[in-house]
Amino acid sequence: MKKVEAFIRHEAFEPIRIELLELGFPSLSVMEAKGSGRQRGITERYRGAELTSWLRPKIKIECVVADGDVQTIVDTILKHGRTGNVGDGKIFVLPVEQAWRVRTGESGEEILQAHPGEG
Amino acid sequence: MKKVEAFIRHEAFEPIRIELLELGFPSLSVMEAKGSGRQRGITERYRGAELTSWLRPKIKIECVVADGDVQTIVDTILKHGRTGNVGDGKIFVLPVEQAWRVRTGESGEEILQAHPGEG
Amino acid sequence: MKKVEAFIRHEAFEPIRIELLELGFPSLSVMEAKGSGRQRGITERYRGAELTSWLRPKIKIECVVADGDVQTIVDTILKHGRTGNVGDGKIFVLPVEQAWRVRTGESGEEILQAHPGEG
Amino acid sequence: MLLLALALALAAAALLAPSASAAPSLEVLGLQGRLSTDLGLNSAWVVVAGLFVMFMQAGLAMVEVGFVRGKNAGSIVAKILANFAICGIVFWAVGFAFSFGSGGLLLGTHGFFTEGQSAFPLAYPINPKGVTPDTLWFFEFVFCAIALAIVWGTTLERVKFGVYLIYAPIFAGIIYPVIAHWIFADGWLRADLHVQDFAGSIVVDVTAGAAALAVLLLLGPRRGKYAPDGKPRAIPGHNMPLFGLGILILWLGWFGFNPGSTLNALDGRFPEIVLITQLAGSAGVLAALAVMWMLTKTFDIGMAGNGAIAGLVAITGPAGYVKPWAAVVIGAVAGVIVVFGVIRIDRRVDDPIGVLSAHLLAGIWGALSLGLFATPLLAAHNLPGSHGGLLYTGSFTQLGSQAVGVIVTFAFVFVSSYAVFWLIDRTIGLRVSPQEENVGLDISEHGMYGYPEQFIPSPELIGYGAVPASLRIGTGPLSDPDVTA
Amino acid sequence: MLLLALALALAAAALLAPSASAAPSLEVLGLQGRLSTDLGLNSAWVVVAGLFVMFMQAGLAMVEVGFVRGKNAGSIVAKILANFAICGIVFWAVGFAFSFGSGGLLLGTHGFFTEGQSAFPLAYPINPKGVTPDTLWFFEFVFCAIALAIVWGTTLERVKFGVYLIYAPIFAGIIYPVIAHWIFADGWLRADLHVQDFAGSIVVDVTAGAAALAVLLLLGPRRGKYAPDGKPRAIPGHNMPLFGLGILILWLGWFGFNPGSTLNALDGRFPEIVLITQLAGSAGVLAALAVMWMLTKTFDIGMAGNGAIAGLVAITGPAGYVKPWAAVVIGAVAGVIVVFGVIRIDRRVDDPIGVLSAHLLAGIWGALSLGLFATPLLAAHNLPGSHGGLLYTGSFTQLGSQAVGVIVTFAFVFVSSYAVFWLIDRTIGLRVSPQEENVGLDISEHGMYGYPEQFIPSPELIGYGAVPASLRIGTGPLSDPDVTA
Amino acid sequence: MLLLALALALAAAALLAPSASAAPSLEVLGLQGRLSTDLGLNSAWVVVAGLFVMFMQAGLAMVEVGFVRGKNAGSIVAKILANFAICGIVFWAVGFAFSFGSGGLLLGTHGFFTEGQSAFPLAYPINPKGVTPDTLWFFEFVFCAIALAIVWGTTLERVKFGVYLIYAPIFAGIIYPVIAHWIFADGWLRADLHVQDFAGSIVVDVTAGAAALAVLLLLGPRRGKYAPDGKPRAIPGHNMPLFGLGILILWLGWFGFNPGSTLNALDGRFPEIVLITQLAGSAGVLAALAVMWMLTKTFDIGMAGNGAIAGLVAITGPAGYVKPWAAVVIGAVAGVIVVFGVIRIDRRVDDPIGVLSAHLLAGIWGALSLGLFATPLLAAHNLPGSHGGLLYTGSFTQLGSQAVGVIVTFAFVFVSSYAVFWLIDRTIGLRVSPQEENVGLDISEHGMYGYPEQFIPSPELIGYGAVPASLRIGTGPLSDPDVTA
Ligand SMILES: Nc1ncnc2c1ncn2[C@@H]1O[C@H](COP(=O)(O)OP(=O)(O)O)[C@@H](O)[C@H]1O
Ligand SMILES: Nc1ncnc2c1ncn2[C@@H]1O[C@H](COP(=O)(O)OP(=O)(O)O)[C@@H](O)[C@H]1O
Ligand SMILES: Nc1ncnc2c1ncn2[C@@H]1O[C@H](COP(=O)(O)OP(=O)(O)O)[C@@H](O)[C@H]1O
Repeated sequence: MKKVEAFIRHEAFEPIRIELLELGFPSLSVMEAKGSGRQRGITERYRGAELTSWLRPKIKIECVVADGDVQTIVDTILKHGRTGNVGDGKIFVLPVEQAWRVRTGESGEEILQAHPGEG
Repeated sequence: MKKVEAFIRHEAFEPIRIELLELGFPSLSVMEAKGSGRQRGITERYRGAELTSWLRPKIKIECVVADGDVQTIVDTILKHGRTGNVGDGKIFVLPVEQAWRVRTGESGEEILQAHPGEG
Repeated sequence: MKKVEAFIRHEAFEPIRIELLELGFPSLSVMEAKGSGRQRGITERYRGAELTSWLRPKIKIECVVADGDVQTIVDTILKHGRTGNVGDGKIFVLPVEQAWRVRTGESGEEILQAHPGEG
Repeated sequence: MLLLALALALAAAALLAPSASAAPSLEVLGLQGRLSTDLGLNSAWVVVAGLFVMFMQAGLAMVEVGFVRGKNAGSIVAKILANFAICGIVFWAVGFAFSFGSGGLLLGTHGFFTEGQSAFPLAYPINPKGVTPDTLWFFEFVFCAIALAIVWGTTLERVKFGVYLIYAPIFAGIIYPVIAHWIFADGWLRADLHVQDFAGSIVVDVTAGAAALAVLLLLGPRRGKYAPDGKPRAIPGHNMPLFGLGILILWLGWFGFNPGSTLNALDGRFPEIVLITQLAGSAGVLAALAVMWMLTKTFDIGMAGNGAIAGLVAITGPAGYVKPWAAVVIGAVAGVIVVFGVIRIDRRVDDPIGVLSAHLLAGIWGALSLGLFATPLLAAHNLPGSHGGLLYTGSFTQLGSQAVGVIVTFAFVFVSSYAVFWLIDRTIGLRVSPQEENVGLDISEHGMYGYPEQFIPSPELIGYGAVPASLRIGTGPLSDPDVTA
Repeated sequence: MLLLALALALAAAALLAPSASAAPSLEVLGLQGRLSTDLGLNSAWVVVAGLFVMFMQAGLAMVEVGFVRGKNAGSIVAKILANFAICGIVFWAVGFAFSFGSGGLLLGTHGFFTEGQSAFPLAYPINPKGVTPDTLWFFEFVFCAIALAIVWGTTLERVKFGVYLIYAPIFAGIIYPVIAHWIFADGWLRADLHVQDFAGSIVVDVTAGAAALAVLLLLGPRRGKYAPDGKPRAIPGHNMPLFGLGILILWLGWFGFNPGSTLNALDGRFPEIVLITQLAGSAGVLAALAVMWMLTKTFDIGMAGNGAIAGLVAITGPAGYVKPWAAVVIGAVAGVIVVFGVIRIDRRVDDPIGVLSAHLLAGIWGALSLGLFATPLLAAHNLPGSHGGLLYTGSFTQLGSQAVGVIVTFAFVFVSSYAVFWLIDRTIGLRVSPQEENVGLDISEHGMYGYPEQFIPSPELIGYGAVPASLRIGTGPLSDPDVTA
Repeated sequence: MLLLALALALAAAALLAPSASAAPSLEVLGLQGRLSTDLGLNSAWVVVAGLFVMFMQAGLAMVEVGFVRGKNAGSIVAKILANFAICGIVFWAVGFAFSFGSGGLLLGTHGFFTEGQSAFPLAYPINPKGVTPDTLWFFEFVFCAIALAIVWGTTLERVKFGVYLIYAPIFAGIIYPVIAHWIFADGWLRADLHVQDFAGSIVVDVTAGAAALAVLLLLGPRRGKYAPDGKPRAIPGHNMPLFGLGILILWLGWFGFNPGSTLNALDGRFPEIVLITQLAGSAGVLAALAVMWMLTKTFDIGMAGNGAIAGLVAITGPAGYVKPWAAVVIGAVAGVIVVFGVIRIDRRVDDPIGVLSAHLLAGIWGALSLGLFATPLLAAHNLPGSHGGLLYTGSFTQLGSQAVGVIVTFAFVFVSSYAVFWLIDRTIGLRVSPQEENVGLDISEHGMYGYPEQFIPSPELIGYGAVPASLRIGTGPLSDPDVTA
């Protein structure tokens, strides 16, 4: 099992979610994150004084999948996440050793996504 | 060392935290997350127009423990996290290679939790 | 590639970010987290009733770097994160198997940070 | 539809009703420009005072918003609007006639739909030093409306919206009017027992508090309020700034409430009542802050606000009867009462904004304090036949009357309201389901969060993520490299 | 600089202008203490009523804040302040003279810079039962200012700030004054056609709605409002509590708006108009809640508020002409109209706060309802020569006049505003760039978020992280071990 | 307890004090219905004007809430309530007698506890065209209370709560009354030097600004405000919408402040003062927006609001003395002053809401502008013996008096306040610890966050997670599968 972690733009998430759902991957989690990378900071002004912000808002997607599904997930994210501008984000893949479904206590690869008939 | 990551319902966290504390695991971190899985989206209404929400709020627990403690943590989460309804969440275990305590700069397994006498 | 995850105090982040930038590591992500560890809970009062809070706000830094850069990152965090009081935080290192830059679709270690000239 | 039908029926009734009065109507007099300056002045003053009282709806709304959790904040808005709306129509149709219409010791029986100028003994032309009947209507309506709004303070975060729609017309149509008739107009408590209540410590606050207690007993506490061992746990409100705004608006409104209750700008009393109101509010804040500081070593924000309300509630009854120094005493005692009241009551029943302490207890204290501190001169002025307070007269007579007034009011309102709420509980139910309570009333009763951006994941909110790819614009020179369109 | 230059020019002009009037001026009379009590009373009442209307700026601001996304909340503040400021100066310099100055059927031509007391036929001393000219100025100014504020309701979250600065002077200087002159003062619609509008269903609401429609058609919807298949999608406002506060402030303000439009505290009319205003607002809320409940089984918060506004807008025109029961009908119908209006209009054009429904449609209904429900007595009192409504007279005459009033107003305002906005669009542009819209107006137009702590990462906010290490204090005994300094 | 003791002592004193005056008291006259309509009208108008001024407490509270960080937002509420409460009691007990009681050129010496109607030369019956003494008390009290509230603007986010409790009685009891006596009542600055100040540019704003500067110099900047190299850094306030609401409430309040200062509804002056007030506020906004746009190419929200305040502060002094066109000039200059003031002052001292610019500098400018633009007619009317401004008379006499008034006021208030704050600093200390400042005043001084849900982790808030397992209900059919009870 692998965990795909992606930092992407907010507006890229919706098409990614929809396509993953269609591909049979309804299960994922997201978190708000802020990141810095190649993009420059922006400067805000408040009653004449300045404030520089280096971190820009991103969405972090976390999705644990079977080893064979990693590429599908990555491709989908790349497809919808790309605008070509700096700040589009990064994708990382980490190893996962075990997984449990809390509802039933089952563990193993088959709990990662909803069973075909269940959805 | 392993990192236990769990996506659970908010209301499950408090009993989990209390039992982990009693078991000698006071150290953990939590984050707000939103997830989708088998549960359906819900529909909100605003002045007659609709808005469908697929992501539901969850708490993500992150807890790094020694290899031998993983099962204890997982069991505690499973015990309190389960309602039997879809949306109860998932637990994942990832490998961790090294750990440091910022306060002292020490590293290694023994820094993961408070020493018995310290707490 | 490794992922450095650190839970630190808010006020430690700014000097860490600045020094990492100077060292050539502009790329990282942060998230708000809450943690419990050796520090005690604090008690708030509301119209005479009490509320005890065990979790204290922390910043979580996530930074994926090449294997050889891990120690630099860790040292920088340790240097600025330490006040000597409980609650200074922890650093963990996890293995990463692959990485992609969304903007270009490139993958590999060289996408982790901005290229020298790119800035 | 139903409403429209009702409205049309009313219309028909009103059109057919013969205009009962023989004297030249106010309307005609006014159109001919024959109203006196004094009547115009009194009416303008009382309407303006009533506007400040009306604004207390916003004050209470903000107090409640501040004291509930964010997931229930929106429901306060719907609640206030619906109750205020219902009260307007019902108090016009029947409530005003029952309370201030001429009739007898038990109930007014004239003046439905504000018809018939002579039906209102407190108003011009029957009381030519007073105000026009419509002015009186408005001033008394805003009193009824705020009393109704206060009732719901004990029920926040768990009551069904439908409960408002059933109880509001009953309260505004009959429960409140009965008490207002008995104590403010020419009912038996005032006429026979000389119960005194200048601006409503009893009529507004004890009434609201009694109804609030009735519904609370049936409703029970919010989920999680009491730990398994029965210990109360803090459920902090989510927004102290809006709470503070609410307190200040209420305080402002009280300067309409009390001074406007002179119904008169010409007897020179209202400016002193302004002073007296301020002193009691001041003393309430300071006493509550001081007591809380002694108890907890913190300056509790919510208690400071509750102290203000308690002081103001307590002075509402005696405002027109006492000297300024007494207002300081009355307000300070109320500030002490409210602190211990909130803390003690919290151990047993769950009263999120402190209605039982700040309105019921402080209202009772205010009513009784009149029996202690009323000066004989002012008592005689306000109601010939009534008595000065214990301090001046050495007599318990007025204090006794006040106690009777409180007990009768509490008993009548509590019993009648309990009956109504009991019936509601047995039929449609008073309380939302545990799931709905968990998820919050905003989403479960109103279909949308009060703060959507706080509760809905940003990727699903248009403008924060959910812009379909097809709407994206191409790349280009961006001033902020991190923003794509 | 420009402004200063303008001000100095005005100063010079004013200094040089000969004081035109021969009669002892009000100023002199007043200084000598020779004003009548009646004039003082009327002026005090109307100024106070005007203050409540002025406060509607805050009400509308909070409604708009509540109904936009958090990233555009601050821009509302700047917008309201700038428009209100511009309106004050322009309406003083020229708007008031054009609207209420003496002149002719088309436009007032006297009284620029409020000079010349006799230039204002509705004010004292020409109308000795009325108010002073400055009082009239203030009351009419706050009307113009709220109309201008309403215009922008359709443009929120995407219009350039510069557009306000160009259109506001034109609206306050000529567009609104023309309509006010025609219908409120001695213009042709009122004098020749007997169009009636007590407090502005047409003059304020139809005018504002027509301009709001004009700019909306040129501006287009917010990004993402319509799905690729054209289906509208909800863009929920971010703060229902502030929305609710806004509605209650507006409701309060309406008690200045309608009753103050008597311009008189002595004809006994204003208290009844208070009652009538309340009834229509009440009915609007209840009808909107009921219809929404039938449609969606939820008690929609936003619609309850829109219903209140619609009921109040509709009664604005007929407030001084109808019986209380009619107010219930008028308000209830408006509440129904606004619900279907919002839902239908949302399918075609993007009107974030519902101006087109709650002001334009309800305003038209209000204007027409006067032609249905006006009593002959009140019609004659308000404007000799005008007629009672269809219900009383069986005649369509007044209804027809009302329809003409609506059509003429709509046509004039829509066409003139469309022309102005078209020109702006072709020159500096009406709309911010897609990037700016995405990131929000607060940051793109005003340089800072309205809620900085919500949008700026906490490590970069001083006090939440960004305290440089050099400022840190050493370790020591801390009461909260988790807080270092 | 202490408070109660005090109150009882007061009560005893008041009971024993012989009622000094021989003339039939107002109270008796009023009870007999023998007050004149004019007195009733004046008092009603001034009380209502005072209510709008009282509401400025809420306005200032919202401005401060908006301009501080979220972790200190709740403390504003406690601060405003405590200061307002203290001011009420102290100004009644002694402040009013010192300021407006009869006495001499230095201090009033009669009328403690508002006893003795004849002790107040500005009030009825001594000034039979005026208002009742209680009316005067209220109007002057709300002035003192807002001045006190403004003082604290420079201290936000770091001052100890105890400091309020010590300084407030001193300010309301003696510092403010001295200045009010000297300039508003019959003190030497007015009587001998003819210093003029219609509604308080000096008495309220310079006074508040001088005290604010004194405490700021002792207190120092917020942690992190200045970078190690001394460069100021932005600490943005957390809520622009509430800031905007505050500005609009303050603006509304100013229409009570200035026009109400006529203390009279019958000399025809107050409506023109309404107009003049609006013009200055308008010009302040536009000038500040324009200057900021030139400097930064953004339409700064905070500066627009500061500009409004500056314009309104500046016109406060000259409001009753100048022509409308002059109000535009005065307001516009104030708008320019405030922008440069804020930016310059920010480089040296940390004034979170801009008190030193918007009140102190604009107040000084307002006081001086009277010496430039006062018309001889109005100067003579307001204070026989005073002079018109430079522009009309070519004489520097009045301008010189104004300058003396400003300097004397600043010196007296600054020195006396500095002494008091210095003593506080040496004893209990002015400032919270760095840890407390970091964590925020809400939690450190008041025991609870102003926005608990923002700062407390949701799993620990009841209703967002912390429902013990034992309270959970079993599984069952759920409408939202993701919500368990
Ligand atoms: N090495 C990294 N570790 C963690 N997060 C990263 C890393 N590199 C980039 N990110 C995340 O990705 C976001 C986009 O990075 P950026 O360097 O701007 O992308 P690009 O190279 O495509 O222009 C950052 O805001 C940050 O959140
Ligand atoms: N494969 C996954 N990767 C990441 N998060 C997941 C994954 N599967 C489930 N989750 C998280 O767990 C939550 C519950 O998932 P769900 O599928 O509803 O659980 P169940 O299968 O027990 O009904 C989701 O909201 C999501 O946050
Ligand atoms: N084992 C762990 N797993 C996850 N997070 C941890 C762990 N230990 C500590 N943390 C995080 O680090 C923070 C500081 O921990 P604490 O034990 O107080 O540090 P210290 O031992 O240096 O005093 C906690 O608030 C938590 O967020």
